[in-house]
Amino acid sequence: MNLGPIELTAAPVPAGGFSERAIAVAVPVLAFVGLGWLLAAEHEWEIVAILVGFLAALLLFDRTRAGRAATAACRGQRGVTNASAALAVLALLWAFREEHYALLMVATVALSATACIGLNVQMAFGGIANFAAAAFFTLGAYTAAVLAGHTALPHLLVLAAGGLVTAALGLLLLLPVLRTRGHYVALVTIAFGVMLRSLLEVNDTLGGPQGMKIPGFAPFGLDFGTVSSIAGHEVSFYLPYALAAAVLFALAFAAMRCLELSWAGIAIDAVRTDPIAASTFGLSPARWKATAFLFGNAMIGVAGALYGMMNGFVNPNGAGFGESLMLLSIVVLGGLGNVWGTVAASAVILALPEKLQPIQEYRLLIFAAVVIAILRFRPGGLLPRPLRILGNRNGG
Amino acid sequence: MSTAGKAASRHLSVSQVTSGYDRADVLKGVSIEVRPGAVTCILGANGAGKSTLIRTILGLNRVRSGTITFGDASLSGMPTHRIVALGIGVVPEGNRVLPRMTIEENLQVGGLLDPYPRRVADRMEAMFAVFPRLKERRAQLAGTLSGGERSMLSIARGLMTDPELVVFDEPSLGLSPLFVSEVFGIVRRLKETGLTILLVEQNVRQTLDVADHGYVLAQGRVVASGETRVLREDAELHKAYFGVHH
Amino acid sequence: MDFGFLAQHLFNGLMLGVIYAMIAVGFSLFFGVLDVIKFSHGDVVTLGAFTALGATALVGALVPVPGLALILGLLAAVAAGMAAGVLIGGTLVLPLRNAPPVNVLLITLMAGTILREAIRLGVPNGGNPKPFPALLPDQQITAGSFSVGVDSVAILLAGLAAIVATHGLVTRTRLGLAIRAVAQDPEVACLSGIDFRRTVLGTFALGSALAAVAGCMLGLYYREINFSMGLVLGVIGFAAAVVGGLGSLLGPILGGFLFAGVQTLVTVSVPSASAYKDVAAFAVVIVLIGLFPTGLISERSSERV
Amino acid sequence: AAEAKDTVKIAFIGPLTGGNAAAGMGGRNSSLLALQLRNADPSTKYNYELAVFDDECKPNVGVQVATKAAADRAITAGITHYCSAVGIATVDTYARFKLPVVVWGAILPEITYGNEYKQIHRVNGTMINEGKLAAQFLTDRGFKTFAVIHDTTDYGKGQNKYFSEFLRPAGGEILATFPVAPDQQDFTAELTRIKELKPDLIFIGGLTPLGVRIRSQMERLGIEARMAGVSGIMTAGFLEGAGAAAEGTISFHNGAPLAKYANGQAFTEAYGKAGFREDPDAYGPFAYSAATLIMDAIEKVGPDRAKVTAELNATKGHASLIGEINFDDHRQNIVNANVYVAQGGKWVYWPDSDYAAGRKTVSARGR
Amino acid sequence: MTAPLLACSGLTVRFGGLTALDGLDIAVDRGTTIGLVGPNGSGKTTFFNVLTGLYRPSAGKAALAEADIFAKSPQAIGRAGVARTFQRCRLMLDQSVFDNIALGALRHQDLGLAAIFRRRRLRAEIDALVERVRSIAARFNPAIAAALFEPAGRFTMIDRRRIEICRALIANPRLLLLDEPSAGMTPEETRRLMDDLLDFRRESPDLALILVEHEMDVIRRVSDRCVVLNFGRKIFEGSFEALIEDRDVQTAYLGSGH
Ligand SMILES: Nc1ncnc2c1ncn2[C@@H]1O[C@H](COP(=O)(O)OP(=O)(O)OP(=O)(O)O)[C@@H](O)[C@H]1O
Ligand SMILES: Nc1ncnc2c1ncn2[C@@H]1O[C@H](COP(=O)(O)OP(=O)(O)OP(=O)(O)O)[C@@H](O)[C@H]1O
Ligand SMILES: CC(C)C[C@H](N)C(=O)O
Ligand SMILES: [Mg+2]
Ligand SMILES: [Mg+2]
Repeated sequence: MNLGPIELTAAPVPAGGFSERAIAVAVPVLAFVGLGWLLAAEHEWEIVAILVGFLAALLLFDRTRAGRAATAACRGQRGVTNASAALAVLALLWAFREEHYALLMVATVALSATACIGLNVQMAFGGIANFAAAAFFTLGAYTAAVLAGHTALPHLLVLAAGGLVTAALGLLLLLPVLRTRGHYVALVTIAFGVMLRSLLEVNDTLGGPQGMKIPGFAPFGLDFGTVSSIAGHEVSFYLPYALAAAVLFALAFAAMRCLELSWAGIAIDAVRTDPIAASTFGLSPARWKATAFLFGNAMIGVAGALYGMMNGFVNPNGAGFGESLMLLSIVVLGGLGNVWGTVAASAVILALPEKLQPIQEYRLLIFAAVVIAILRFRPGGLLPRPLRILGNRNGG
Repeated sequence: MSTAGKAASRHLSVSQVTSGYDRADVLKGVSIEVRPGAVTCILGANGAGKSTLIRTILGLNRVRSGTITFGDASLSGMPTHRIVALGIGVVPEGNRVLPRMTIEENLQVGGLLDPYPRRVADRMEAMFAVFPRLKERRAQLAGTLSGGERSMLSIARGLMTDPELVVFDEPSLGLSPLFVSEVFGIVRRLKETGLTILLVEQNVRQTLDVADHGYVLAQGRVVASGETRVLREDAELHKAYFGVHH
Repeated sequence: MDFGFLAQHLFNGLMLGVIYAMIAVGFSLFFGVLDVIKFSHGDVVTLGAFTALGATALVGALVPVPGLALILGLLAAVAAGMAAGVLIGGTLVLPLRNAPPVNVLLITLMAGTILREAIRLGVPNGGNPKPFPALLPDQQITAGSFSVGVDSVAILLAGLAAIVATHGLVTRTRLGLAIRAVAQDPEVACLSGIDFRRTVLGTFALGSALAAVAGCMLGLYYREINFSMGLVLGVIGFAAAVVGGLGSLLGPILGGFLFAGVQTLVTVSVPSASAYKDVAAFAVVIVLIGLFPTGLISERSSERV
Repeated sequence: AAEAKDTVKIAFIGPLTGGNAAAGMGGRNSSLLALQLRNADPSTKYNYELAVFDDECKPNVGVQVATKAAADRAITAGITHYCSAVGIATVDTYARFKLPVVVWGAILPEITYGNEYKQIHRVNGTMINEGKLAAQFLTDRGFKTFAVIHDTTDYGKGQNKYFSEFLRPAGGEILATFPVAPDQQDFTAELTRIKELKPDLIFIGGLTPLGVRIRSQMERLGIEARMAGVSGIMTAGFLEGAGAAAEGTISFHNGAPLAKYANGQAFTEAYGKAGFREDPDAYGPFAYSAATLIMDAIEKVGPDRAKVTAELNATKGHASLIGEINFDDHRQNIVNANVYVAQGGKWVYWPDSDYAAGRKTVSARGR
Repeated sequence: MTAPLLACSGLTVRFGGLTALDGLDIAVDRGTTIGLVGPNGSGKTTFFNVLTGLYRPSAGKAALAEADIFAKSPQAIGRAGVARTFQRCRLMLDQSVFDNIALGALRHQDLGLAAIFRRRRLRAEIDALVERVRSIAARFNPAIAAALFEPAGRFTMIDRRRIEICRALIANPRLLLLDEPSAGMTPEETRRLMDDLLDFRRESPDLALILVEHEMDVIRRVSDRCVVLNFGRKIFEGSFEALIEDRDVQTAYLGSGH
């Protein structure tokens, strides 16, 4: 689905030996097999096994020569890697085609990951700590509730509107956000999140605490809620949602890479790391910070809109500070600016607590402990942000 | 200016030290001797490893192999704050100051090791005498100082305790000719009061004039060393500094 | 509204302000020394409160001397707070020194979760609110419609004292100098003979001790504590610290009182809108940051090119 | 013999972590007890197994676990939700997957009355019962003027809505209403205002934490007025938390005290024997009854969702721990709420209390 | 004779009580190099900072090609063709050398958001720039050119300064401001730097260059005309030969050394 990134590689993809390509195919496949297993896992020991295996893999990848070579191979073969990842996801979805719950989780992971791409653009590129991500995510859902529920707007446009409205509301924060930085920005967004949440809850125009119902996603008149079989195979109605979510993720991913691997990408990084130097070389810090912030918000909003339509309802709880922190945790745990890290982290942060259901009231405790363990052992998050390589590493 | 009555007595000796940064080694088996009461200089092209050597001595970079001793104390593995507490004053590379503190506070931090506020105050006055500019600006935030003013401040801060050994890493960086000679003046005076001095400088001629002894680093190795009289004529030195020709 | 009630509201506001300020000062200290957000701070407040509760219960059972219970309770709370601060600082924050600051935020957030859940599961029926013993004489001073407990006054004064003491410690002593030096350039600090680790952990201990004391004050004042009380307090404390300005300790103190002021004002002026008090308070925060981008008491700019 | 029986799975969903965990665990333990007792009985057709899920009292999490439970073919029915917010968010899911569920604690009317889903049943009453009784009872006791503090969740808002609705006709007057955040710590501002207004009684629409804080802070401000609250505060937690100050607080709860039930005594003993760490809490008996109701249905028609649904729909005069269960046309059990008063560190059924007997008084005219 | 490229008159900058720049008049013609010297804290860097719009002057005027500078924002000034290096290095240390140098060239690129999706065009632009960057870097230090895609943080102070110079040159500015480029270099390194600068000078004859230096040999070799500041005031303007003879300059700046 995201063959886009093949053209994305700003430089002609170095041919690379067969072995390199083989690795680039194998790595994502293995990763997603792991993810699939995690989702299907029933027993505690499986979960533990997966986590351990996952961390072991990480170790191998950056502590051993072979591992580093593999990483390099995947980088060099971006196109192949993405393609193989795409196919792996499709295979995964097909394997789970009748598993309502697994598909719901896949879709949830994909949509959170999409939102977190937006968050990445804001935090890792723009350097704007957004502590209201869930609030914006929920805004997208509310937009969907209003538009899909009370207008005849085609649903694809509803998604777009979700992004637009969210970005537009982001404008409210722009002035204070642009005037300051660091913890002061963090506070502005925190304040906004808390404000929005209690506003939605206290004030009944948008359903108050009970929130609003949202009709299912029905692009081109195909109501996902009613899908029960594809090509003669019985499937869960969550399958189309999961597919849509995956596609959305792919698009967001492509957009983010386009941004990163472009002049604009350099501009945004420059403005983050040194606004003064950037401005003496003709870049307007305000413009580029705003770009990153709105770009990110739009992604968050679209993801929120689809999530709302999938769940069929939205209410203020979703906008809570805790939820925002969870999205933030995904980005941080995955490693600021690394999309694959984000995907892995979404799986951990979203699937793990759920998988810990058997230990009931001790879940949160264990979950927190695991996250701490991961961070202690990889302070920078699961995967570091790769150095931007514009152009061709080894000479013209 | 230093109130150190007693003459320095302790040797600083670095032997077969390798160290570096996250990736490769920078120093590959460096050995130097810093004699008490003498001025020892370290010369070398940019990237040769001079600052890395200084940082390693001060415990800012880990010693990967080899030993460093000051008197009878072994410095390898000792935390930086304990090393300097042995009586080492430091003027680090790149005129570093504490930007959100005033000049006065910067100097107080330099004097933190000294339990007697009176002595700190006296020494501060002594510094002001050498760098009147600092005195005019005692309440200015160090972050807003000019490049040269920063250098002055960082030198002054390094001399706020009365050390037995003073380590300079390019103290004259960004100083106007007038103050460059002033810095070498300081080094001379410190030497006269019997202190030991380890000096890294790019200002070769003046350095060779004050120093008794010198080492030339290249690619993390000592390629030449000896009395400065001898060193002046050394080919390696000329390679490193004035290009091969001439 | 008659003067008595005005006084009453004023007192309530002050009380709230002091508690916020104590928590905010902690945040400010952590920024001051390492520039990190320590999100477990609110839960250290809770920890302090519950430790005091346990200790007083224990003492009360063994040697029923009221004054003693109070003192030992406080000491226990402070000890627990410091321990938590040092532990979190040493094992979670320092190792992440070279990682982006948000990573520290996440790891401390999780540490807070562990504290919270541990209290909920460790204390019998920890999910329920717990009564906090009235350890101070609780006769009321009443003047017309104005009435405060003697204990409230004592608590208020204690809080102010704690804040003033901390402020003195940080501005008047070498410790303060060391903290700021470490914050601005750890290497230069070490080269001046400052023990980086000790300074950082010391600061964490100090801030956390304040939080623990705040916890006890909460218990004594409200006579009720519960395992999740730290959450909201944490956020508010952070907000107060930042909006006040991280440059000096006065900022967070100011911020604390400001926050309390706004909340009280909204409730008093429009009862039916009291649900909007958080909306109002945080709206004010956003506006203030818009007007004073680096806090109410902003630092002198040391930016220079 | 037991091993011959095949196993039937029943889901329990409630808050096991976070602020409402106490109630959630009480409910879980009670349902667990019901299954254990049933499994111990050799005469049953099936062996029952409880699949426990934590909804964290968060709607989106609730929908996730609801889907998980409902999508699991092995699960025949569910004992679901204590939190209204979650209960209302999940009804569509259960309907879509045709999983019959019995709500055990969420009291928002819309959960049953707001839809036509055959799968949704509820053994506990709704806010309407509580609000109506509260208005009646309090005005009868001579309380004329009220101040209301309620949290802004749908629980608090609903409680406020129904109470005020029934209060007006009953002739009471509300002097002021304070909506507050459920996690608010400090109420001195609100209470000082209330002190000025001098109402006869302060009515709380919220949960235990809210109730405890307000009660304690009323003491602190020396407020004379009485306090009454909805079932959200009728917990052991409130009594423990408010300590001595709890004395005389009135609460309305759609269930009778265990002692009043035929088998209440037995339940209490069995619960004690089972050795759970947490007490059953106010809604435990409902969870227990929901479990027995479901198991009876399964015993009768077998572990088939559709059949069980039909069977549950038709429930009339079904004997259970909480007395007869009768579902109306919206599968809502008809229960009438009762009045309780905190007396000597216990929640005492009003008719049995010293207050009713006149030994103590809670009339409008002070203490 | 056209008007000078840069014309400043009465330029004054105050920081609170302190006057860092005091009624400075300077005119710089196209194709000339000014050597700007002066004691520490005499206002040289401050002069650069006002010219690039980072500080607002308390008084005075400055025109770039007859256009008022102070009406513009820093970024506008940058786009108008003023490029500089900083006395204290300002690089993106965790970004690649190429990204750092490319920053200088961004003002010539299409920064519209639509452009990020035109991958083919973008690729062509990038390849072209990579080549330019490589050739410029190679001139100052082949080692840098060989490591264009290493993070800038891997290089020593000196190489970092070289990277900054490349960043300023690739912007091909009309007015170039260099702040103590040779500080910390060995005589040999300094000599090579000067050669490179002179080469570049020859290739772009219209470039106006202001060079701040404490290294007199550099000033002698590179500058057509010298200006000496003291306490923000211009105390000398003229040829290098005249400069070293000048009494005030000797007492204020050179000292007995020369
Ligand atoms: N922070 C760092 N990370 C990685 N490598 C570094 C770092 N700092 C210096 N190096 C490498 O170490 C080597 C020696 O650097 P060092 O600063 O010691 O040289 P130097 O002799 O002090 O040069 P200069 O005269 O410029 O100060 C250089 O090749 C440099 O690339
Ligand atoms: N932002 C500021 N706030 C206060 N004083 C400042 C600021 N910037 C510069 N100054 C002062 O203005 C004077 C001129 O500074 P400037 O950096 O221009 O000197 P300089 O000529 O570059 O000196 P050097 O040769 O040491 O770099 C200095 O005394 C400095 O302390
Ligand atoms: C508010 C909830 C936590 C509890 C209450 N039983 C409800 O119906 O929602
Ligand atoms: Mg060096
Ligand atoms: Mg300068």
